Order: sequence, then structure tokens, then C-alpha cells
Amino acid sequence: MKKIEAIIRSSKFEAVKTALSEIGANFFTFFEVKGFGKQAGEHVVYRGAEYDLGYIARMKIEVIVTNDSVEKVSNTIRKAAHTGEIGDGKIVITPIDEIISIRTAKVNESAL
Amino acid sequence: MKKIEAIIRSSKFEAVKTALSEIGANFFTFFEVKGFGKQAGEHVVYRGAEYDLGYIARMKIEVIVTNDSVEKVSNTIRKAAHTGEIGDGKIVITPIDEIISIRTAKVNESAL
Amino acid sequence: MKKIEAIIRSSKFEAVKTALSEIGANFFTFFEVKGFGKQAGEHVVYRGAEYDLGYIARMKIEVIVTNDSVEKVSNTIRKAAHTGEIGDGKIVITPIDEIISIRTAKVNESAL
Amino acid sequence: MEEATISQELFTINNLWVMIAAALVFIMHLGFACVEAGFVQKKNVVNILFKNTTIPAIGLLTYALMGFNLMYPGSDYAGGWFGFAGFGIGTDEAGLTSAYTDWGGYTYWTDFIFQGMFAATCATIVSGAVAERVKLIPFLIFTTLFVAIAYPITGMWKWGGGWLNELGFHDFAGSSLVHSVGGWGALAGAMLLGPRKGKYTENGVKPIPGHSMPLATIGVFLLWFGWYGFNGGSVLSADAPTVSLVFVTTSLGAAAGAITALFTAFFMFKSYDLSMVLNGILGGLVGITAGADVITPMESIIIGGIAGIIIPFAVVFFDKLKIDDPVGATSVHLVCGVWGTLAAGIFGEGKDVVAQLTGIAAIGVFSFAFAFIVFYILKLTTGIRVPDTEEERGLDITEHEMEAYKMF
Amino acid sequence: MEEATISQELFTINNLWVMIAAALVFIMHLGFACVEAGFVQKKNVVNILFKNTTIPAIGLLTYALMGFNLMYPGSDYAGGWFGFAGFGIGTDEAGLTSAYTDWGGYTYWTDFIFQGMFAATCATIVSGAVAERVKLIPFLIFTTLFVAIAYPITGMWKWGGGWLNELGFHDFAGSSLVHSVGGWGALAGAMLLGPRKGKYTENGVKPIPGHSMPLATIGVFLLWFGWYGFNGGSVLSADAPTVSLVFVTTSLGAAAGAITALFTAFFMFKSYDLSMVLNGILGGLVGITAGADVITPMESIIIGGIAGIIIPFAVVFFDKLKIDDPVGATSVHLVCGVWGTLAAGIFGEGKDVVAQLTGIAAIGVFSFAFAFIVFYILKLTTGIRVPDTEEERGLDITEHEMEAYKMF
Amino acid sequence: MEEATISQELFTINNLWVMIAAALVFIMHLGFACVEAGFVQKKNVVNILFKNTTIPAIGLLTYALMGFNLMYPGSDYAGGWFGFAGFGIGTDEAGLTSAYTDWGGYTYWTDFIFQGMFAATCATIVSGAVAERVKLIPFLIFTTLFVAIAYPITGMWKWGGGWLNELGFHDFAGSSLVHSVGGWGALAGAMLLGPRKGKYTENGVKPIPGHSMPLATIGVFLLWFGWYGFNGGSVLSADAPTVSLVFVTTSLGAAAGAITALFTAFFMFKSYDLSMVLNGILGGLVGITAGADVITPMESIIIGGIAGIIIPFAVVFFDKLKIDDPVGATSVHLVCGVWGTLAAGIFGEGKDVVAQLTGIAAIGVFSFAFAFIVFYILKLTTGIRVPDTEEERGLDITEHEMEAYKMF
Ligand SMILES: Nc1ncnc2c1ncn2[C@@H]1O[C@H](COP(=O)(O)OP(=O)(O)O)[C@@H](O)[C@H]1O
Ligand SMILES: Nc1ncnc2c1ncn2[C@@H]1O[C@H](COP(=O)(O)OP(=O)(O)O)[C@@H](O)[C@H]1O
Ligand SMILES: Nc1ncnc2c1ncn2[C@@H]1O[C@H](COP(=O)(O)OP(=O)(O)O)[C@@H](O)[C@H]1O
Repeated sequence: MKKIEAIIRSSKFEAVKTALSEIGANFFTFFEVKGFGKQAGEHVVYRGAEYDLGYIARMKIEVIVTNDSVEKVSNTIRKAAHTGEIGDGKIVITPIDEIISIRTAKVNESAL
Repeated sequence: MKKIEAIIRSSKFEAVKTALSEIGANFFTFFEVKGFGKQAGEHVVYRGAEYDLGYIARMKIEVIVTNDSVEKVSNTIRKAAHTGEIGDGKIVITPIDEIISIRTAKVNESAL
Repeated sequence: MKKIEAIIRSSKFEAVKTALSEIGANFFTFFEVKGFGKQAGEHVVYRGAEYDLGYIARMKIEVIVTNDSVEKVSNTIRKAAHTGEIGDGKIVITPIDEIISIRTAKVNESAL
Repeated sequence: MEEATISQELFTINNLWVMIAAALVFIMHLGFACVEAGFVQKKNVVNILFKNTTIPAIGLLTYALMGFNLMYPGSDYAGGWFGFAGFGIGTDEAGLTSAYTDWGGYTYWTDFIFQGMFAATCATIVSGAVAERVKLIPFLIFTTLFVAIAYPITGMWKWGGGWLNELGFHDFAGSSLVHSVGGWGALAGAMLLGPRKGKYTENGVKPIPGHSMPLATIGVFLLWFGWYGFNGGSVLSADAPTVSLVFVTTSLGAAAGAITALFTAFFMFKSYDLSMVLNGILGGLVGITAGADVITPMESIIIGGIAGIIIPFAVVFFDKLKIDDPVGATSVHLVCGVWGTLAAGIFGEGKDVVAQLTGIAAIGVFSFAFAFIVFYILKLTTGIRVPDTEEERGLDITEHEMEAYKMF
Repeated sequence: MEEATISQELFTINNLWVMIAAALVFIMHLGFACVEAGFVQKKNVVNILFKNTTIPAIGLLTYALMGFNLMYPGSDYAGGWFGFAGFGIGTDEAGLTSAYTDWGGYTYWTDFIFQGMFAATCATIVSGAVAERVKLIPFLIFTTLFVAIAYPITGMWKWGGGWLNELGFHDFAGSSLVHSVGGWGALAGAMLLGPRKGKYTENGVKPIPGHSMPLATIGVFLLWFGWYGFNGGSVLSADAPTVSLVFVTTSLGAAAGAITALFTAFFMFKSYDLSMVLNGILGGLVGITAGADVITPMESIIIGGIAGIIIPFAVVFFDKLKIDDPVGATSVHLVCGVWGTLAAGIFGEGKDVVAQLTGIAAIGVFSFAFAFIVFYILKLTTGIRVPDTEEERGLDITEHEMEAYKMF
Repeated sequence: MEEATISQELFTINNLWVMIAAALVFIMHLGFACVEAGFVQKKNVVNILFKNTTIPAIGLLTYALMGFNLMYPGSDYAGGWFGFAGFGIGTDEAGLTSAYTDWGGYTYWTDFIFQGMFAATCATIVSGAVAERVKLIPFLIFTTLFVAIAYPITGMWKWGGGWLNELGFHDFAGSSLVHSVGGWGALAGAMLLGPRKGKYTENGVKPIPGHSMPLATIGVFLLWFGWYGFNGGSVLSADAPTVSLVFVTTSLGAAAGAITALFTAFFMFKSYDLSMVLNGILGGLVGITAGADVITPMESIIIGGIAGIIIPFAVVFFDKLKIDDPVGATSVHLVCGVWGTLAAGIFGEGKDVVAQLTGIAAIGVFSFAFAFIVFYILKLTTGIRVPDTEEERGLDITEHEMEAYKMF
């Protein structure tokens, strides 16, 4: 089993959600993050002084998937979150040892 | 060393915190996340249009533990966060290479 | 490739950001978390009852780095975030299987 | 009604001031809404705003339907205890002239609107104390009955010319008739509901902090602002010496309450506690209200100052009794309302402490009993408390399917 | 101008009340700012605040420059349809005496400031309906033209003594002249702009909830508060019977709107919807405004109550038409404004339904056409809608390079 | 005191207006609280609210204790520079009649409460400039001394009939006597404290944005609203021509300040900067305050407009000097206060620029010196700045053990 973490543009969240649900990946967790990257942060002016917020507001999505759906899910996210302009974000795939369902106490595949 | 990540109901956070402290696991990090899962999101009405928030507000807890306490900690979380109804959440155990204490520069077991 | 996760004092965020950019590590993701640890939470009084917030507001930084820069980056964070007083936080290094750039679809080193 | 004794000009001025005062009292409803919303948790904000928006509407409508005629039944008393001049409002030509009242102060319509704005405040006071756990509809039923029946009846005893008035009881603008009436209702509600989950633990009181201090502060300032209408308008004319004295005593009472609450809270809790200073201001205002017209500015500082000292002790006291009041309504309105009524007897020239105590007791017994019985019947029938799971998830989602903030 | 017929005292009182009323109308601009800011998404809050802060400034300045003299051209009419007394404001001694107006109500300056405060409200109404997607500068250009030209022209038809006044059209404080004028502008803007992205999907309406209910609630209360000046001041004197009646009808209209909107929304959506109660209050207030001086309190409950029932239907109706109005301005100001104008004809003694319908239609055609043409020209030239990417990221960052909240 | 020369009716009207004006000035304290809270970081919100809640309380109490009698010592002057009529307030029958003042405007109590509401504003101005780093208790000590001693002394020079009054210095409602006095205190405090950590870096100014633009906007609107009492009440009667002119000049000054600040900021920073528009409104209001009674509406547009242009330059100027003022108090109150005082001399008929400059200088020297010395002594004794770690963690937790928001 793998954990797929995607850092995407906040504005692409709805598109990714829809795309995931179309391939039947309805379970995931997400939260707001901020990112430094090649894309410059927001340029901001406040009371006469300009500055760069530095970061961009982004959304992080975490999905735990079985090994054989890793590629499908990560491809789906990538396509849905893609604009082609700098700042699209990254998908990171990390190993997991075990996943346990709190409700059923079942583990791994059967925990999903 | 392992990282235990638990995605639980926000309303169970206090119970989990108490349970963890009872077994001496006083160190952890947590933050708010939102989750899509089998449990339907909140049903919401706004100015005459109904919709589903889709997600549920949840809490994510991250604890780094030594290998031999993985089971105790994960069991403790599971029991404290359990209601038996859909939406209880998941516990994920992932490998870590190293943990370093910023204060002491010690690593692994002695970093905790 | 590795993921470096650092849980630091919020007040040290600017220092860490500057230190990272000095060594050329300009790409990372961060978000607010709360931490329980040896450092006691904020002591708070509200309408005549005292209590402990329990947690401390902290910042979590996540950087994906190539294997050979792990040490440089983690040392940099550690030094910049260091105060020597209890509550400085932890740096955790975890393995990753793959990182994909959403914009270019390139993987691993070339995804950064 | 006798011949008009004042000029049309004075009549117009007096009437104008009482109308403006009514508008100022109206803004107190926003003050209450902000204070209570600020002092509850984020997950119950829509619920408290819903109540505080609905209450003035219910208050005005029921007051038009029956409250006004219960409170001011004219000569149609049952021994000064009860009277009713019939449903609905309306007047003839006389109601619009300076002959309408003895002192020629204002028109019938002005009379109604000024009194109507007062009526709803006592229900609003209750809403703060029962916040975060009371069921919406039973609470609104309680509100309707409390505003339509209980408030006008005790109000009549004094302001309607009833038996307390005969007795020499003095309550200028309602430390008792408004604030402690609301406070007794709050106490009954909080007692019957029980505390919020997790407030009183084995390890003592676990505070449940309000979600927004700016909101609470806005509310307190708006209440103070509206109080110039509440007290100043209660002169029922624009009479320069009296109204201006009332402005001064009201202001100094509030200021003194702020400062003494600050120091008392500091000595008790070793902390500069904004929530206590805010409650101290309100305590000072409530305390000054019964006697604002009959005391000197120096006495107003003493009365308001004592109210500010009372507040932190009262908060701790109710917590000791495990009576959970999220916004401190019982401390502010009940305790300081009683104190203020007493103070008017102690400091007010020619006022009678015994009459004050009689009034406090009579109003207290009636209001508490009324509220207790209504809440109790509701508890047995509809239930008055939301299920634990709803309390945990918050009333905004469970009762209103809405979130107060959408910050992401 | 005839001889002064009233005493200096009455003149001073009348003038004082109209000035205070002007200040109350001013605070309505803060009310609008809060309602609209509360009902938009967090990412567009600075933008809406910017507009609502700029609009009263533009309104006052253009009204001084030309609006006042377009609306009150004196006897210098073109058949009661158009007149202009020249640029700028200023007066002689007579403008400051009780001889200034027939009824001796107030000075020239008071006249100007009271009317000037009204002027900007209609542009503010538009800003809510076009929120979250309109380009800033074209919108401000529209605002300037709408306030400087369109509002004064229809205003003159009635209040300036023009043809609608001759016809017996009754619009006491502006259900039509202010609210539906703003509402028609809002409709034109919302139609030409199109809905916000993602609002109307294949699966039906996807609500885009406002970011802060407390802010919206503060706004509604402040509007209600200011309405005492809006309606009460429109008596144009402190005349006790009329102003106090207006206070009562205004209050009961708002209260009735709240309660009927609550129940209507509950039966329609099975939910205690705070946003509907808030809109119900505003609907009740708008509804009562045309006839507040000529109806009984009981009738005001009916009129406000019907407005409260209309609101949820109107909101659903505009959503059916895919006309996206983030704050409900069209439902509140346009639909209830039309209803209120009609109601003044139905309930007001001696008022003429046909004249009311004529007024509604004439004002509607002119205001809608004016707004449509201006927005249309702007659409063809500067464009009126921000690019999709800016809409996604929010206008605060893209148009103002600023964030509304800095919560971290 | 001479015989009363006006009717009881006029006396009552005048008195009523000044009382209402006092209530409007009161609400300015909420305005200040909101502006300052909105412009500071989230971690310092409780602290600034605490100060802004405490300041009016301290102001009213010390003004009752001694301020009023320092500012209005009657005939008991030391050469027009200093006088003191003794501790406490109180009056006899005469103080409540129309004979109280020459113009028969109001009662002694009204006099006190209107002046008392003014007094605290100057300390509030300081609190904004020293926000986010000043120690609470030393600041409150400063406040007490500044309000109780410094403000009344310079106030007496003009309004108490002292030497500046003899000289022909004109400051209608306090561009100098209130705003620049506060501004000088702000400057002294900000200079002695030094900037917030991280504000001025090698790479230039690093802005520290305020945490809530809605809060700041609410504050500015409330200040504008209250200014109708501040300026309108300073007529000290309800005199129709003067008060209505003041309403117009005040409104147009604020409006012009908004628009010119908008464009100036746009040309300087290429951005539609809400914070500058808000400051522009305040600048316009401060600018208009000295001469609001002696200028024409057209001149008010010029004066307010110039103030709006000044604001962005002043903000940049103080940043150049590394004087860190989180809310812009020095730009708004000091710079525009000086400008407004000068403008009253330039535009006001029969006013004397030299007298204006003398007043500006004398008041400036005294106020700045007083504030500087008090802050300096406090710096040497208690210290005036919180430790760096407390500044980093925020004053809410470290000084108040409380959080402003509990959003989770
Ligand atoms: N090395 C990294 N470690 C962690 N997060 C990263 C890293 N590189 C990029 N990110 C995240 O991805 C976001 C997008 O990256 P950016 O370089 O701006 O554009 P792109 O993904 O198109 O190359 C960043 O804002 C940041 O949140
Ligand atoms: N595959 C997954 N990947 C990431 N998070 C998940 C996954 N499945 C569930 N979750 C998280 O767990 C929460 C609970 O899951 P849900 O299916 O609603 O109930 P249950 O855990 O009882 O089966 C979800 O809201 C989501 O945050
Ligand atoms: N075992 C752990 N698992 C997860 N997070 C931890 C763990 N231990 C500490 N932390 C995080 O690190 C922060 C600092 O730890 P603390 O024990 O207070 O001080 P120090 O790092 O100086 O030993 C905590 O607030 C918490 O967020």
C-alpha cells in the first residue's frame, strides 16, 4: 500500500476531486498548505510598502491506495491538476507499513 | 522508529489525547484536516440551495514512536477514537529513516 | 529522494526560510500544526478559570530533497530553528518512492 | 388624561428624544448578538445569531399583540397585580397629542416603540446563558411566553402603575424590571439544562473560551452606546437636567465597573482578563440603571465600581455551583441587577431599602418561577437540550445546516 | 418660498432630527458593507469593502457636483421629466432660515446632506449583486454615472415635484425611488456579467456560501438601525405623530419579515436558515418604506410579512433564471421594493394603485435601461468581468494585492 | 453668567443635541478599537482591545476627578496658561438652567459628558502607534497622565478661554487640541519604543499587515459616524445653519479624503489600497475638524482632498524615518491635524495664519515634550517595551494569557 500526497493549486481542488471520484477513488484527506516554489508568491502592497507574500496557498491531498492503483490515481491527479504553467505542484508517493481502520480494526486492503 | 498518523473525528480528539497520555505518550503533533470517505459530508443549506459539504472536518494526529511501542500506541488511538459508526477514520503507520531533535541534535530514540 | 519534515517554533519560521534560501533550498511546503511535547502549552486564563492550552502553535515544513542534500538541508534547519530551550521541535526524515511534477510529468530528481 | 400643559415645541422635543432613545435601545440587540456570539464557540455562532435576530422580532410582534396592553393596562387593574387592556395596539387622536401623558412627553406610538424595544432585551439575556446546548424551537417558545407574558406582568407592577409603584419601589430604567427579570430566566434555564459537556471536570472548571474577542468587544461598546437610550430615554422626556445627569451617572458607572473589574480580576487570577473588563462594564451599566436619575455622579462611581468588583466573584460563584453560563449573563444581569436595585434604595434620596428588597424578591420569585415552570414543561415535552452528538458537532451544522465562517 | 410659519424652536427641532436622520442613513453604508462582505467569499472581501467605502464618497461628491441640482431643479422642469439647476451647491441667507421650505423643516445644508446620504445607497445595492466577478474600475464608472445621473432623474419625477408627483404616485421614503432603482441596476449588472463560475452546474445550483455570518448579521442590524433615519427622516420634520407612526410601522414591518421568512424558508428548505431571516428583515424594511407614513401598524405587519414570504421564493426564482446575485440584492431591493410600492397603493388611504403601477413601471424601465446601457457599453469597451483566473484566485489579491484576513 | 436669553424650548433642544453628540463621540471609541484591532497582527488583538476598552474608562474617571476642572478652570487662570478649579465635579441649580452658559446651550452635566468623551480620544490615538510592543501597565500609566494632565492644559489654552483663545487661534473641534495632541503623543511613544522587530530590514520596509480588513473598515465607518457628534456637537448648540453646515463640510471632507487617497496611493504604489482609502477618510475628517464651521463646502472638499493626498506621503515619510506606526496614527492625526489647523487659518474668513501657526507650535511643543518625558521616565524605570520573545509570541498570550480568536 502506498500514500499518495499531492500538493496542488487550490483552484484545481474541485477538478481533482471530480476526477478522482470518476475513477472511484472517493476516499481521501486534504488540508490547506502554503508553498514556496518556482512560482513567485503573491505580490502584495500594504500601506505603501510592497512585498512578496512569498508563498502560494495550496491544497494538499493525501490518498492511501493499494499498490496496483498507485499509477491510475497519480495519473488522474496529475492530469486534473495540470495547467502547464509554473506552480502546478508535485505528487509524492511514499511507502506505508500498515493501515488500520479505526471502526473495524481491519488492516491494509480491507481497512479501506 | 515509526510514524503513526491517525485521522480521527474532531470530536474524539480529547478522548485520544487523554488515552495517549495515560500510556505515557505525551508527545505528538496534530492539525485540522478535512476528509472524504464513506461517511457523507455535512448536509448544508444556504439561501435556498441544498448541498453537501462533501467533507467532514477531522483531526490528524502524528506521533513518532519507537518500534516496540507502535502497537501499544496505535491500539490506544484506535480504541479511544472508536465509535463503531461509519466515519471513524484510519491509522497509518509509515517508516521513518531518522528523527533529529532540534534542541539537542540527538537522533532517533534519544531524540524523543 | 527523501522527505524532510521539520516541526519548528512558529517564531523561527522566518529564520529557517532565510537559512534554507541561503543554501539554495527554495522549494518547500509548510503549514500550521499544534504540538504536545515537553514544553508545556500556553497557560491561559478565561473568565476566572485557568487552564493550559496544552499545545503550542508550531509550523511544519516539508522539503523533498535528493539523497545527497539531506544532511545539508536538515543541518540548516536544525541550526536556524535552534534556541536551546525546551520546545525546539523535531526533524523527521522519511523515505519516498517517487516524486512527480504535475507540470512536466517528470519524475524524481528532474521533478524538482 | 388632563389638558396639555406644555408647548407643542417641548412636546416635539420630548417625543423626538424618546424615539431616538428607542432606536438606541434597538441597537442594544446587536450588542447582545455580538457579545453572545463572541463568547460562544465557533461551532455555535449561527445558532446564537439566529436567536438574537429572531428575539427582537418576536418581542416587537408579541408586544404589539398583547405585551403592551398587559404592561400598561391603564386603570384596569386587578389590585395592581394584573390587568389587560385587550389585544392589539391602536389609538385615537388624543394618543398623538401632548395630552397623551400627564407630562406631555410623547405620542402613543412613541410610547409603544420605546417600551417594545425594552421588552425583547430580557429574552435576549436568557439566550446567552443557555447558549451552546439549548434546542432552538423550545427556546423560541420560551422566549415568546417570557416576553409576551412574564415581562409585562412584573413590568406593570412598577411602570404600569401597579402595587410596587404604590409601595415606593424605585427602578428607574430596569435594573430589576428588565435585567434581573432576564437574569432569573437565565438562571432557571441554565439550571434545568445543566452545564455544557466537559465544562466541569474532576480537575475543576475547564473553560470553554469564546471564539472571538473582537466580536465580544464590539458588542459591549454597542450595549454601552445603546444604554444612553435605555437610561436616558427612561426619563421619558428630554428634560435637560435629568437626562444629562443620567448620561453622566451611566457613563461613570460603566467606567468604574471596567476599572474595578480589571483590578479585581487581576488580584484573583493574576491576569489582565479582557472578558472580565467587558463584563465589568456591563455590570456597571446594569448596576447604575435602577438609580441613574436619583444619585450623584460620585455615587454612580461607587455603585458601578462595586458592580465591577462583584462580577469576577459572581462568575466564580456560579461556576462553583456548576451553573454553566457561557456569557456571564447571570453575573451581569441578575447579580448586578439585584445590586443596582438595592443601591438605588441605599443611595437614592428618599428611597426605601425595604421597598427595594420587596420589589427584588417579588420580581425574582415570579420571574424565576415562571421561567422555571415553562422550561420544565418544555423539558418534559419537547425536551430542551440537544443530544450530546449534536452538542459535540455544534448547533450550527445540526440545527441550521450552516457554518458561521467559511475561511477556506 | 412663503413666509416662515413656524417658530424658531420648531424649525431647530425639525432641522435637528433631519440631520440626525442623515447620520443614521450614513451608517446604513456600513450596514451594506458588512452584509455584502459577510455574504461573499473570503477571497473577495477587500474588494467589496473597497467598493462600499468608495461608493458613499463618490455619491456625496457627485451629489454635491450635480445630483442635488438634477433631483431638485426647483421650478426649472422640462415637463416634469428633467431639469437641472446648475453645478455645485451653495445657498444664501434664505436657505438657512425656516422660510427655506414650505413647511419650514430644515436648512438648505440639511436638505443637501440628508438627500446626499440617500443617493449613494442605490449604487451600493448594485455592488452586492455584481460582487466577486466585476472589474473594479468599470464598476466605479458605472457607480458614478448611476448616482450622478440616473438616480436623481427618477428621484426628481417624484420627490423633486415632477410628473409622478403630479400623478399622485406615493413613495414615502423610496421603496421605488431608492431600492428598486438600485435593484434594477443590480439586475442589469448581474445579467450582463453572468453567474460566478461554478454556481450553476448540471446538477443544479451549487451555493457559494458567504464567508462570515457574524459580519452579515452586524450589517443587517445596522441597516435596520439606519432605517429609522431613512424612514423617520423622510417625514422631513420631527412631527411627533407622523415620525412615531413611521417608527412603529418600520419596526413591525422588519419584525414580520423576519418571522415569515423564517417559516417560509423552513417549509421550503427544511432548515432554519439565518441568511433567509436576515434577508427577510431587509425585505420587510424595503417593503414598508413606500407607505410607512400612510398605513396602520397592523397593515405594516401584513406588508412586511408578505415581503418575508416573497424573499425565499424570489431567491429561488432568480437562481432558476441563472441570475447570480451573491447577496440577494435583487430579491430584497427590487422585488420587495416593487411590492412595497404596490402595497402603499393597496393599503394607503386615498392612494391609487394605478399611479403606483405607473410609477413602478416608469422607474423600472428608465433605471434598468440606463444601467443596462452603461454596463453594456463598458462591457464592449473596458470589459466588466475579471478573467477566470482572477475570479478563481480572488479579487483581493488580483485587484488589490491585499488579503482581508491575516489569521496566521 | 448672565441672564438666560433663550427659551426653555431652545435650551432643551440645544442640550439634547449636545448629549446625543456626546453619545456619538462615545461610539468613536469603538471605532478606534476596531481600526486599531484590524490593523494589528492576530497575536496582539486582545491587547489592543484591552487598551481601547480601558482608555475611555480611565479618561472619563480622570476627567471627572480633575481633567474637567483643569480644562475649564473658569476665571481662575495663571495668565491663561494654567488653572485648576479643584477636584471632582458637581454643580448647583444654576448649572442646570439655560443661564449656565452665555449661549444657554446646555447643562453643567452635558458640558462635562461631552467634554469627557473628547478627552479619552487623544490617548486612544497614542495606543495605535505604540501597538504590538508596548508594555501594558506603563502604557496605562502614560494614558492616565496624558488624559488627566496634558490634554486639559492645552485644551484650556483655547477652549477654556486661555491665551491661545485671546490670540485668535481657531480650532473649532480639535484638529490640534485633540488630534495633533494625540498625534504628538503617538510620535513620542513610537520614537522611544523603536520599531517592531522585522519591520525595517536591510532590504527595505517589510510590511506587517493587519489581521482583519473588515474590522478596520467597521472602525473607520464608526469613526466617521461619530464625527457627526464630534464636529456637529462642537457647535455647542443645535443652531440649524451652523450645525448643518458642519455636517456638510465634515461629510465632503471625508469623501474627498477617500477619493484623493485612492488615486494618490494608486499612482504611488500601483495598487487599489483599501488601507490607504480608510486612512484617507480619517485624514479628511481630521483635516476638516479645525475649520468645519468657517469654511464653505467647496473648501471642505479642497481641505479633505489635500489631507487624502498627504496621507500616503506621510506614511512613506515616517517609514523612511523608521518610525513604526502600525495603524498610521501619526500620519492621520498628527500630520492631518496640523494641516487642518493651518487650513482653518488659510480658508476661514477672518482667521489668522500666524495665530494658527503659533497654536500648532505651542501645542506641539508642550504635548510632545510631556509625552516624551513621561515615556522616557517610564522607559528608565518600569521599561516600556516587552521583551523580544514576548513580542514574537504576541502580547495576547504573554500579557493577557488569552487568545483573540478560537477558530478551531
Ligand atoms: N522540493 C519540494 N519540497 C516540498 N514541496 C515542494 C518542493 N518543490 C515544490 N514544492 C511544492 O510544489 C509547489 C509548486 O512548485 P513550483 O516550483 O512553484 O512549480 P512546479 O510544480 O510547476 O514546478 C510549491 O509551491 C511547493 O508547495
Ligand atoms: N484511502 C484513504 N486515503 C486517505 N484518507 C482516507 C482514506 N479512506 C478514508 N480516509 C479518511 O478517513 C476518514 C474516515 O473514513 P470513512 O470511509 O468515512 O469511514 P471509516 O473510517 O469508518 O471507514 C475519511 O473522512 C478520510 O479523511
Ligand atoms: N514523538 C513525537 N511525535 C510527533 N511530534 C513530536 C514528538 N515529540 C515532539 N514532537 C513535536 O515537537 C515539538 C517540540 O517537542 P518538545 O518535547 O516540546 O521539545 P524539544 O523538541 O525541545 O524536546 C512538540 O510540540 C511536538 O509538536
